[in-house]
Amino acid sequence: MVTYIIRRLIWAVVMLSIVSIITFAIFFLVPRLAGATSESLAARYVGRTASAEQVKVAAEKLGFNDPLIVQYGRFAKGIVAGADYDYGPGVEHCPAPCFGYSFLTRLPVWPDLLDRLPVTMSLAFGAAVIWMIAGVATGVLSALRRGSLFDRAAMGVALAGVSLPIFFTGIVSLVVFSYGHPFRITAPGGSFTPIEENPAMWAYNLILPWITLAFLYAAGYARLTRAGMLETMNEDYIRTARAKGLNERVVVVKHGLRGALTPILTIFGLDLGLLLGGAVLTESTYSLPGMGKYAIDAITNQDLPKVMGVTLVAAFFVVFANLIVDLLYAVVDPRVRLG
Amino acid sequence: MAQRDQAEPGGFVNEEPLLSVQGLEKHFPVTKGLLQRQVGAVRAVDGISFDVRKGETLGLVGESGCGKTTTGRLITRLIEPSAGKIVYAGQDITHMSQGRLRPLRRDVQMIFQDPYSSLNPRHTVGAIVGAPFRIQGIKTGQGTKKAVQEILELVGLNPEHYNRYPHEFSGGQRQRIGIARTLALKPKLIIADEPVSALDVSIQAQVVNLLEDLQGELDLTYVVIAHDLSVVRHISDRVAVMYLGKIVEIADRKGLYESPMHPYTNALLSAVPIPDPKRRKERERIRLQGDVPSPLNPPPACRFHTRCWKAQEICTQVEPPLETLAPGHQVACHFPENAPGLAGGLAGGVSGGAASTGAVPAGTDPA
Amino acid sequence: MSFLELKDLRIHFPTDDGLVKSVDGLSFTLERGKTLGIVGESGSGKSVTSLGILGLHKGGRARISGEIWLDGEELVGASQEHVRTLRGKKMAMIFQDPLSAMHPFYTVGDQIIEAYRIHNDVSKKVARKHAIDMLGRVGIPQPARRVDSYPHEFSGGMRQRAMIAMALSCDPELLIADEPTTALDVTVQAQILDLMRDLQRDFDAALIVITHDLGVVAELSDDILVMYGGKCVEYGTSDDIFERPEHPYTWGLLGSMPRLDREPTERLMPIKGSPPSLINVPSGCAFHPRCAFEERTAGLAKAEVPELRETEGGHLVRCHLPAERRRAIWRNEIKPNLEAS
Amino acid sequence: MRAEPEAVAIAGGAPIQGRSLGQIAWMRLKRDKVALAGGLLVVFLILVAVFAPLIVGAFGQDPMQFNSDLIDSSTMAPKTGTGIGAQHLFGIEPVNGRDIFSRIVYGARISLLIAFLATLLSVIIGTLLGVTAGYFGGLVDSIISKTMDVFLAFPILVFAIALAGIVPDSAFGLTGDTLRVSLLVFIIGFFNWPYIGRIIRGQTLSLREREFVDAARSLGARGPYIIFRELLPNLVAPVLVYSTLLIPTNVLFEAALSFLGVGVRPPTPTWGGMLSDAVRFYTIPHFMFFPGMAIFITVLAFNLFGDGLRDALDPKAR
Amino acid sequence: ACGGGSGSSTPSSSGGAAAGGSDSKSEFNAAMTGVVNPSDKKGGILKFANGGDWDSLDPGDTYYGYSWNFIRLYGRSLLMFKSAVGKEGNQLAPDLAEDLGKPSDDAKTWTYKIKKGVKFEDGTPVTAKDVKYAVERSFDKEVFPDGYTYFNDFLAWPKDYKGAYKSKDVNTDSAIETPDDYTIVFHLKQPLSNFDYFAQLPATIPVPKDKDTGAKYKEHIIATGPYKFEKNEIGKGFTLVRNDQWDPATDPNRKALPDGYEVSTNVNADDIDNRIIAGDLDIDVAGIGVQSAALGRVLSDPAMKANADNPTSTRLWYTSINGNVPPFDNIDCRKAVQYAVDKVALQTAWGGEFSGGQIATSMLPPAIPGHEDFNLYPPGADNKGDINKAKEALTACGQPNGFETNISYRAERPKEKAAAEALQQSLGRVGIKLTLKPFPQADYFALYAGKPGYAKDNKIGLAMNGWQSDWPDGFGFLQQITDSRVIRETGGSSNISVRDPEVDKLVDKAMLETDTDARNAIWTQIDKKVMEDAFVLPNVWTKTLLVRSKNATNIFVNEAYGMYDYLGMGVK
Ligand SMILES: Nc1ncnc2c1ncn2[C@@H]1O[C@H](COP(=O)(O)OP(=O)(O)OP(=O)(O)O)[C@@H](O)[C@H]1O
Ligand SMILES: Nc1ncnc2c1ncn2[C@@H]1O[C@H](COP(=O)(O)OP(=O)(O)OP(=O)(O)O)[C@@H](O)[C@H]1O
Ligand SMILES: [Mg+2]
Ligand SMILES: [Mg+2]
Repeated sequence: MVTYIIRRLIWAVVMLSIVSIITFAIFFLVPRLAGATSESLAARYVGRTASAEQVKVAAEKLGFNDPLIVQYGRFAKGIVAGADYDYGPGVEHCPAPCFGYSFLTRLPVWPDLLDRLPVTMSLAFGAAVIWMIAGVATGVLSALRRGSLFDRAAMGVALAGVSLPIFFTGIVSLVVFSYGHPFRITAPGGSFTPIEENPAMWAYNLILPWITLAFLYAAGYARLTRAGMLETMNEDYIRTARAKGLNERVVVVKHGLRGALTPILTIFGLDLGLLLGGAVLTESTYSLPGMGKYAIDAITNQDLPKVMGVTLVAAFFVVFANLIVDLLYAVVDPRVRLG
Repeated sequence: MAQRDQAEPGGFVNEEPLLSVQGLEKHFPVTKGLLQRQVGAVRAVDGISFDVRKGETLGLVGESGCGKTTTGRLITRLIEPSAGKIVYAGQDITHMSQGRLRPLRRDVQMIFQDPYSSLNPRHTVGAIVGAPFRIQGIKTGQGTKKAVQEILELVGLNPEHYNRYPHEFSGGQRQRIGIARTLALKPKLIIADEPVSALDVSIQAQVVNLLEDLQGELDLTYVVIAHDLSVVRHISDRVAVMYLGKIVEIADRKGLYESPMHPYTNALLSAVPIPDPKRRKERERIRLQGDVPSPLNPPPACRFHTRCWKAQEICTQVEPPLETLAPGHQVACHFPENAPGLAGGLAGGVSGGAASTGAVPAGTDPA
Repeated sequence: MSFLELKDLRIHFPTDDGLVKSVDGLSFTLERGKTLGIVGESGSGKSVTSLGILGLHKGGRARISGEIWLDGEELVGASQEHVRTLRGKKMAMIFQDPLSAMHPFYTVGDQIIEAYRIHNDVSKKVARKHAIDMLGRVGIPQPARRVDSYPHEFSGGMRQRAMIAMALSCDPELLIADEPTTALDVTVQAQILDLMRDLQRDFDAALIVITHDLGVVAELSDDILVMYGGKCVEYGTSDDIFERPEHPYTWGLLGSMPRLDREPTERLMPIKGSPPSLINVPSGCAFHPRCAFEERTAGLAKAEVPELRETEGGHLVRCHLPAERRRAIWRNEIKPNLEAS
Repeated sequence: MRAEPEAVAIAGGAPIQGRSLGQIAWMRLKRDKVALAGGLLVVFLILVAVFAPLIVGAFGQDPMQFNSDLIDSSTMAPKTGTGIGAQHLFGIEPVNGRDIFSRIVYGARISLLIAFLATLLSVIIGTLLGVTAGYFGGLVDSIISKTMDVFLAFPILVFAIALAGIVPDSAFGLTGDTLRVSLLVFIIGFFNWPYIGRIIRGQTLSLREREFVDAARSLGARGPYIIFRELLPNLVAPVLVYSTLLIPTNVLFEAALSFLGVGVRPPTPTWGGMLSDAVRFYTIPHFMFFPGMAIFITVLAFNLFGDGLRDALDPKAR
Repeated sequence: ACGGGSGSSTPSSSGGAAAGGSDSKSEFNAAMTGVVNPSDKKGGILKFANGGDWDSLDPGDTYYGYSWNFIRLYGRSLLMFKSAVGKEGNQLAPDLAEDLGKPSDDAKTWTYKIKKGVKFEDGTPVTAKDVKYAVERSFDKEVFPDGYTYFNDFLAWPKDYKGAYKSKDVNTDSAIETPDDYTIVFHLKQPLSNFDYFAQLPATIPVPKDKDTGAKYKEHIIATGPYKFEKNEIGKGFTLVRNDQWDPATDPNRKALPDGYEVSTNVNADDIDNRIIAGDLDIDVAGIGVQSAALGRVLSDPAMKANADNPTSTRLWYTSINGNVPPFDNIDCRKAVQYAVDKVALQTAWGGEFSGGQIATSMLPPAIPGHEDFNLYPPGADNKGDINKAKEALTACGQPNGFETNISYRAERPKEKAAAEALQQSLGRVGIKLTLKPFPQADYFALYAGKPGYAKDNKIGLAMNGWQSDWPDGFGFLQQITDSRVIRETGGSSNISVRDPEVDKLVDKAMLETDTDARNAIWTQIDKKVMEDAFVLPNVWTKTLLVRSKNATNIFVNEAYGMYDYLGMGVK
């Protein structure tokens, strides 16, 4: 078990390194293929008003003329060991993990990311709670009443749910429930109140994004749960449970759902991991200052250090979620042996 | 049938065996991680030797997981042996390349256990039975279709079903299709891996009969793998009993069933339920305890010692070699029963064994 | 009245392809302490019957008619809730594949405890003790330790033992074992058969053993019921069935089996064809397309469904051939072949 | 001696009918009204996309044509009375007064084209690598599987946006819509293959254990023969089903990229692009409604059809 | 909303709202000419929101007009624009300085006396050295990339000077002298008659050297104005509270009515509009006016419209016609574009009459001295272009059937996109086929439209562009976009099309001309010359529709910024 975790951790690190190399290569190579030179990249650092000579000096200083591998090495070293940064009056140490400094704001990326994290986390976890409850409950009921009116209605809604683009539902929800309404359900975007500051405001600001996001996922999970339940309810062990004389509720919940929940948990973990890296569309629709919005803004401004940082953090969450899911799997399903 | 008589003790002395297996081993590595590091091995087949003579049927029995299928797959070179030697018709095919093996594959064919998974559900019967021609690049006189239909008829199927899909056939019919496929290339040796165990009793008999008929007609040599001792007894001339990757006893049919020497064979035989209510009270039973140990960690020396009621110190330390104790009868046991000189039939052997060793009485059930 | 009595039980499933008549007019009786063996080919309706007795088809698509009397109570018409309270306590079942029949996520102990506590108002601790006892009784070594194992940590034989322990935990009066040993190796099968025999003696339950292996029924049963195409074709004591079988299908079964206790015959005597579809059951006697003696009924077999008739002393046979002819055929044509050489 | 023809045509009752698996699936699909409706809708949408010029021509509106005279130049909104009507079925866009209906119709082209091609790309890569990994196992499998893991760890959307954003306007010898479409197809298709790859790998792993593969090998068949003749025909069903279900995902993906402004360049109409334009004019509901609905209906249609197809091809239901 | 009060409000005299002025009139454009809701009430919090992110709060590094408007709340530069209605807001007033600058006779040396008693928020007195340091640090464009380079370019810096950080011990007296703590003297390389405009730049807001953290200074700025930072979360927002070290006695320009300000950034722009209309929010700090969605609402509801203003700013949206890209090397082809364009469609694309702007016929916006109304390319009676003239021009150019070229715009800007599409449409009428080329905003000038080599190679004949004057004068407006010498091969330049040596000469002449009127006349001449060359297709002079806050007092438009003046505002 311990060796398994260690091995998985090593693999996670390897995977993140690969992701970072690819990301780095793409973001530092493709612009060059597109015609950017180290000068034009540096120009982004020193602004439009700088003289050509200043640009040259900056390019040299930022190491844009070094081979890619050297640049990557520097970047990686920054993450592991931190980096030194000349902020003008002096040199400052940017402690590990140092994801470099934004082209635009000149501020280290890492604290920025830490700053955005609570927003995305609030969004993701809040929505997750809603969708798990709503999705799984609907799925179970649908499966038990297979073919009933409820089942068909629920599955119809669920199918519609997974077919609606979230940026569409998002805007519509904003128009209907928020923009210029006397009784707006939520402050549409831009506003995030940390939960420790004011839980009521926190929820108020997030309720609409939660519901929109949760609707999409709940729809998917309802379908998943239903399929899973239909399958487990056909398992032999359900027949055994009934043969023991258990009542139907226990059979469904303790035996059926327990069996169906494992794959759902897996997917849940991965979905959550993916979301924690930034709910790009939701956040940009609702202007929530989370990781996803950060990513979009960074991309819009071609702020490469930010893009790198946010990509890596997002990848980290996916990898981490994978790891947790695998470990959890062993807890949930005793048949899984880790070793 | 003619050949069967020859297989009785005393027959065949000089003829070279069609297939000879010597010290064959297959250890499946248990690997881990990206680099496929080996952390252990399943010793599925662990040094077995036997010969198969032309025209005879060799039965291979044993409990689940003892390596029967692996043996069959080794002989047909579907998997690569870890050690040992396979000689077919005088040719060493142990490590022969797949390319050089191709022509030989016409001679050695395999019948599979599961009539549902052994036929590709996306191919028609014609395509399935015709596949050997296509794969081996054989042109037949009147075209493949004709040839296939002839074979279908041979195994008792309607040739008009050429264009049907496997799912339209019953289990027994599917098994016939599988047999038809193996016959397409006019093989000499057929390895049948549990050819009937997935079938209902009534169908089982049809297939058994078919196999026997074909053997007579086409001059085939069989290695029949099965766990059902009755079926094996019915079709085999000689029988090998396997336990955890080893052959513990090999003898002609009569010798094995009437005077088994290995305790395991004895136990197996006595465990078979007899469809005769009167006999159930008369029989002496040997009840083995527990299950077969894992081939990942087989017990040392004699692999059977953990379940054997006759086991003694030596059994845990020295591996008994497979020795010929009677003509055509080889056993790997330190304390064989029914060996020449030791009197008594099956029942006597058992009680005698228990009494004489006095070991592990838990292993027997006097009831 | 008998302890268990089935009267004209029919269990049909409407499906896309048509109505599946899995059980079609099955009647038999069984007394406490007795063992009934049900044999038949795959798909003959054995499992459907057993599940039907436990009321496990209810709430599904099955159409059930007829009567099932258990200890004076009628079950087909009884409420689902009532039947549920009987399950486990009054009647219990052992399934064929113990690995899939046990929940993979709960320990063996938990599953036995659960079964015990539904019907007995006891604390978890007491139930656990009981579970350990039961595991010990079915011959699991170190039951106090193994009670916390998961099913997958057991070997096949142990699993089946645990399954039996679970079924017996509430001391049921009727125990149905559906192919209890089919998934097991011979040596383990022998252990389980012994165990079941011992347990039945101790518990004095009525036992129904379902199998397609004639050897197994011969080992266990007092009476044997041969099923074909959802119907009983022959019923009698073990002796009747093995010594004086009267139905051609039973003969076929006997003739198909290679047997260790007899000399190996040259050829087996299989039944031709394959089992009938339960949607389009052959007209008349369902067995007639496969029956070697069909011509001897003068077309009757094709036209009419034969009645299940008593020949002598509780021996029932469903065949158009007159009893005398059947006995003659057995004596002269079948039996000698079986014992040939 | 000939074997007794025991098994021939004595199954009792009516002989089993000769139906191929495809026929069975089709029969089941025919009974599934909802799936059929989805299928018809899919066909309809494809026809719309293919015959967009004809359809638009029939209504006499050019998707690029400005109708400034219908726009109130102070609010940029369509003048009152120039909304939905016979002239402009779905009304006109604010600012420039382009006909929404014809833009929706043309939008179907881009949407479906990209979704189909991207799906095709994913399916080809995914199937080939999935089969390879599943069939060969061992190190090959390890490498391919881990590659899939790495791919799945990428925040795809972020990546796609970034990539689509930095690729210049003419590259790889392509320009304009051709470049954008190819680029989007590449990005979407390339990042999606592991999903299908995993499924195919899993299916191959289980197929490989089936004895018919051994049977072919024991006849001397080589790797390619087994992959292409034995395995692939059995993978057609899952590939078909997952492609059908991947298409709507890709429609959404393309719409999201266009919505975020990194899709096909304007003024080529795309649904996502129209929707993103509409956000500024949310007070003009129809502007948002039609592209939103177009995406929704398309995705729904493919999902309905895909679900039905999956049920129809499900071997378990057989 | 109020009933229709009549009579226009009287322009208030100066220094923000006249106390106790008559009842404000809630009518359209009332705040353009008068103070709406005048009041002297202190207290309350004003809530601002920004649809985007602030470029920087650092006085040495900010280049947005709204930021300069806002920065006056926490920073005091040498001079400032008066917090006053309309044209008066264009006037400079001393802030940190005691008076406007004293030029030497040759206008190459400018001297300012600094007020005594001005303190930083920590109580340290502000001296001339702090101002000097602030200007020196702003020199470093590596640390402050967003800022302007006026001081870099015009002061007589020592050779190879690299700014306060990299040239720490270099004596910079050649550029800036501080003879005593309260005198600062700027030495210029060339005469500059309007250096006072430089002196109002935020770069002259003093920065204490020992508190300067370079790139990170924006996280904690040491205030000199009436407010200081309480909390500052870059990218999300910040709050300002009263600075108790601010002495009103030193500051006649600021009333400092509210107790503080709450500013959130990166807020959804539509939401900002709705919240302002609903009264939840006071100001869209960027001053860009309402979004399209709210525009319709405001204009169609008389009550709402009465609560709105429609100022023009000194911004011109235009399309550069790149003479380097054939066939635009031929002036007639450029003229064809001028004639063919549908200016109404263009105006609509930019947002219409109210939120887009006034149709521009030349470069200099009306608010800038030197502006003259003229139209060299009359677009037909309905303003939709003169197709015949355009065709004639095409024929003259040798392309009677039109030609193909590309038009670039910033991908993130929907209005630029719409304008490009409108051009595509209207030019299409005479056979000029445009292909749209969106580029990322961040690299638009540096890599694409502003990079002459790229533009030429990729046939970017037309490029969407915009320019706003840094202050209301011809130099601030025209120099950067008409002088061909600012065109650089790399780095990106604002002028990307005007290449006329004559224009360059005129620019030089204007810079040397110390007489204001004569100077303005030269700028007019430049404007005309560029239009004759047809290197620039003016689109619109920006107008924005601003909605007044329901809670704020003293609302008026300051013409220098083209938006509400943030200094005088109070809370009801
Ligand atoms: N490819 C493989 N990799 C690892 N282990 C294997 C492999 N194939 C077989 N084994 C193991 O080798 C042992 C022998 O397997 P084999 O299939 O030969 O048994 P068998 O005698 O045919 O059993 P059964 O009666 O169940 O078919 C088993 O423990 C099995 O798990
Ligand atoms: N729920 C159901 N719906 C439709 N048909 C069913 C259902 N359950 C069983 N059947 C059908 O009823 C018939 C009898 O099934 P049953 O399981 O009783 O056979 P069996 O005798 O137990 O066979 P086996 O030996 O294979 O277990 C089969 O043809 C089966 O397909
Ligand atoms: Mg096997
Ligand atoms: Mg069954």
